[in-house]
Amino acid sequence: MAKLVSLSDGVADLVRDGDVVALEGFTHLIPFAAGHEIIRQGRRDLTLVRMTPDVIYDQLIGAGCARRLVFSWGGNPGVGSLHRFRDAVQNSWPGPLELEEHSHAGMANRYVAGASGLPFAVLRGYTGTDLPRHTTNIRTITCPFTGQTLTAVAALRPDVTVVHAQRADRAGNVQMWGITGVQKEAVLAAHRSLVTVEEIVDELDPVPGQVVLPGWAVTAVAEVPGGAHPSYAQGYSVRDNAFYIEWDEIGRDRDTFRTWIARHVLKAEASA
Amino acid sequence: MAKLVSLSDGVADLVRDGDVVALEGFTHLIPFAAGHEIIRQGRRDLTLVRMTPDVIYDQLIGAGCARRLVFSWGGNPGVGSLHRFRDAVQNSWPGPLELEEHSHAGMANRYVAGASGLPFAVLRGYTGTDLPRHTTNIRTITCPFTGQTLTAVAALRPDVTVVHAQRADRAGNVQMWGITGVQKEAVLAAHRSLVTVEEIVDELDPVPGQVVLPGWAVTAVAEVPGGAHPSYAQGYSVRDNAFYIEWDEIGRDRDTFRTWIARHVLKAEASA
Amino acid sequence: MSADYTADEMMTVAAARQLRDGTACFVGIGLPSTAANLARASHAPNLVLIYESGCLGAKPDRLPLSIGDGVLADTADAVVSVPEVFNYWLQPGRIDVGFLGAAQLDRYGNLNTTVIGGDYDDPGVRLPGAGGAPEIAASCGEVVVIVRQNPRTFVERVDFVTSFGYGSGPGERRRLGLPGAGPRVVITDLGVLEPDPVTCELTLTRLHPGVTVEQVRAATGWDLAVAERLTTGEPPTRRELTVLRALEATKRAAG
Amino acid sequence: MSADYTADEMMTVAAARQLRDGTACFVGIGLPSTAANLARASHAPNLVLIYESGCLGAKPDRLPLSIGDGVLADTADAVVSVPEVFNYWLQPGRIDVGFLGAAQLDRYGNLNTTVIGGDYDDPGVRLPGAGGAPEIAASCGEVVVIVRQNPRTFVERVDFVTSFGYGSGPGERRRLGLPGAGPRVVITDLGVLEPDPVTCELTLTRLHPGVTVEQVRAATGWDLAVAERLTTGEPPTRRELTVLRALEATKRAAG
Repeated sequence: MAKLVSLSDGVADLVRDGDVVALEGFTHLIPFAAGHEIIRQGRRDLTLVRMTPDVIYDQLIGAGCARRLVFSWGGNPGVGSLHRFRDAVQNSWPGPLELEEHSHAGMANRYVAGASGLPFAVLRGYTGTDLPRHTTNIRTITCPFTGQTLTAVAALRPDVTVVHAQRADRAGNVQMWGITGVQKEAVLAAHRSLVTVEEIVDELDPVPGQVVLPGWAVTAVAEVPGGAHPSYAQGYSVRDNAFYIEWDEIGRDRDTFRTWIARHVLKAEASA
Repeated sequence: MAKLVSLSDGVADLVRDGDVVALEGFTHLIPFAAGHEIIRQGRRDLTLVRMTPDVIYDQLIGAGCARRLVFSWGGNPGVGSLHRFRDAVQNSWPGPLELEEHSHAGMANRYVAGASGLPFAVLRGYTGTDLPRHTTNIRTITCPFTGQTLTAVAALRPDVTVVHAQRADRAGNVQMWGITGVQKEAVLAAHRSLVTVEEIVDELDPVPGQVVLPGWAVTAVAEVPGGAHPSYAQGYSVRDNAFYIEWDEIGRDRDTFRTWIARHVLKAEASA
Repeated sequence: MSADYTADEMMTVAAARQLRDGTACFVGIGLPSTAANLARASHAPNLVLIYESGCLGAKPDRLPLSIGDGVLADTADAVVSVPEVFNYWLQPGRIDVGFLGAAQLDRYGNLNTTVIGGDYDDPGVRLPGAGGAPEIAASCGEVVVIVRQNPRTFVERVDFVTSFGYGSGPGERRRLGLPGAGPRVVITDLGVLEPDPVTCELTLTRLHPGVTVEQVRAATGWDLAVAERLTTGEPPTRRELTVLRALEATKRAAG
Repeated sequence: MSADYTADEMMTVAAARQLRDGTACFVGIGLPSTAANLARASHAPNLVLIYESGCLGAKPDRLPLSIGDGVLADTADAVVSVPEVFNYWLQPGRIDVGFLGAAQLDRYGNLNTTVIGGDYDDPGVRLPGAGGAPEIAASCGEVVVIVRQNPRTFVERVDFVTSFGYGSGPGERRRLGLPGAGPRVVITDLGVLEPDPVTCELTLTRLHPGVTVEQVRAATGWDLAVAERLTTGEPPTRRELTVLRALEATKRAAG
């Protein structure tokens, strides 16, 4: 059964310097509060993994938590570019950021392989593109039945995956619904997992479209209402679109960024 | 969009002599009525595919529809053996039945590969067993990253898959819930598909645990209330367990079997 | 043997006792399902039952009639697809215990549920086949086998290896790269067999009350080894029998 | 150019017109999403919109703010996992049209959304990256590209092939085993380009009203071929503009 923890204890216990960390979410249910706690606790040298690194990854990168990024699309969803991400790649600020870059199909299958206990996954992907030139984690494989050449990608096994969900019960069973992206696979692929939830309830009433992660497959659960803000938690909150637009300005300038992090992250208390 | 058809038209159009046919279901939502229609229409030389061939496959085999069976577990679920299946394998009655035999994990992954447009799937499976000696559809494959040896199974691509579901709407969107087994994969792996449903409704109200197959991914839908009997359709009917027990007696004897088929299948009308 | 309970009841109770509370158990239908549900209804209320139909954490209040019984879906923590239960849950080694039956079992715990007698293409008896068993036997942390003991079932070498136990002896599982530890214990209607830690050969380690070593040897198709420290098990408690009989009654009621 | 509509509106309307009713379309966010929703709200009410967030058959009544907007899940026929949308729906070739934008596009319809200038490890401009595009470009029946035309964007050869068009010319897609036909049409703010049936080179086939060939050539970084039968497109209809502006207003309202 998953342990019920505070956000600060959960991050302290489960996210360590140098870890491979996936904070997943597909514009819905982004674990912003957990990302802020990682910044507050000053984690360093992380390999950040995510299909769609967005504003929270921009913040983690700008705050100097990351050494490496494994991803398939890095942007401010619906708005534009991530300026801290760009500044790290183009100007090594606040430090160099190594990249390992994939397509969505490749990343999704890498999580699937990790969740399945397999060392690799097979797909039709990357063909004709320049992506395979820049990583050894994309190779070819021959079908033993037809002789066809396909693409193989190495499994992803994060040290820890962090996701946000709508609810959990007291046994740590986690329930999420709406767009649930690759979160199940990311949790199952990881050695440890931390799930922040909008609320902990006595009973998880079934909801259409739900994905349930049994408590025995999750390491820890923290109740963090609003933990997805400025993204949204379907049934609980709506996207704060103004913030995403505002972030384009905040993230553009190093000093503005530092001031924002100091005020809104470092000086804030963990919400749970 | 799926066509709405009668069961007899659906089977006449989509199931042809010599086809590879999967009637899937995992003790829940077994397409019995469609199987009976296949018997009534006198289909021959079918390669029947299913993870868990049960009473309806016993009936199809005993009625002489099948030339070959691709499967992983053939039994009367919760009761015992299938006597028509046994008689075909042991005594070639009413004709010889070729077998291709797998494990559940292997069959499930063969459907996944078919649904994914891949020629094969990779799993940890069959290792140390005698199963790979009897088919060429199980081979080994080497991980291009780690050098580990794993198992590869060939994709399944039925000519037609038949499943039963609770509901469809008039555009042919199909909704099923409860234990949904491998039905989505079996439909998506097939070149054609026929879905029988308990009812066709104007609007598919969302249901917890639902799997929805969009109408444009389904060939035809037929309304066949009770089409899963003696299995069950969660929310519509319960399993007729007495019939499964009774089948042990009916199926045991060739004449009893023929009499039962003549009375309950051949002389019955298609229910829709 | 006491008149208070049957040999099958003793077997089911002994099997249930093998399941520790809080572990996750992959359950086949029939005897394994009965024993696992008995465990959950008695000493192991937090036993996580996993059925290959995709039901994770099923908590049936009656014995399911099949691995796809609606009561499993209704009471499960999560219902997932069949590919998912094998790929995401069984294959990576998340399940502690695989609970299997068999039509034939041999000296090294290999299991046969495929064909008996003749050869594969022209078998004496055609059995249902593999189902989930090969990968359950390979990938669960350990395997518990429950099977009635007689010389036709307990054979020197199975006619067909459906599920791998220890092959022909020590080291084979490791050589094949099988992640799980293999059959830890075999529960029969006569007693309990465990693999010898050195030879991997199934060895009689416990007798059910009232059963003799000679009876067990007579019911075994190979020259059965007997542990130096052979013990005798506890008979079913009143409570175990009450719970088991209540469970069995739910199944008869549904018939 | 008429004062009645902007060049971007003309581009979006022209792109929407490329989508046939009843087909399934894999939609990226931004211009593709706007054009696809315009098509669905006007001439193609049965257009099936597929978003990489797992929403199949989304029917939003406002422009989604991102590919993971809740309105997509709320109105979809089915919401599936991200691995499923790529593996079960895109990869097998079930989607008729892939609708993509790009930061750079070349003579042979190859698309770049990764890096511009410098080299990969020390780029001039770091772009968001591939997302779903490489496999959308490979596996959809055909690809429609929507992109504003200027010499920095329309280049002889992309700095990085994120999504494969026709490579260096005819036959390459087949040699690589790519199942889809590739970019069928490129819609810009100036006109329409289509691959030459023989050379696969993108060729100007249609001008938007009021645009000249010289303007388009000046906005293209290679020596642009012009079709013998160059046509001029129809301006947006009153209804197209009304629907488009109403859609855009929903997005501003949400901002």
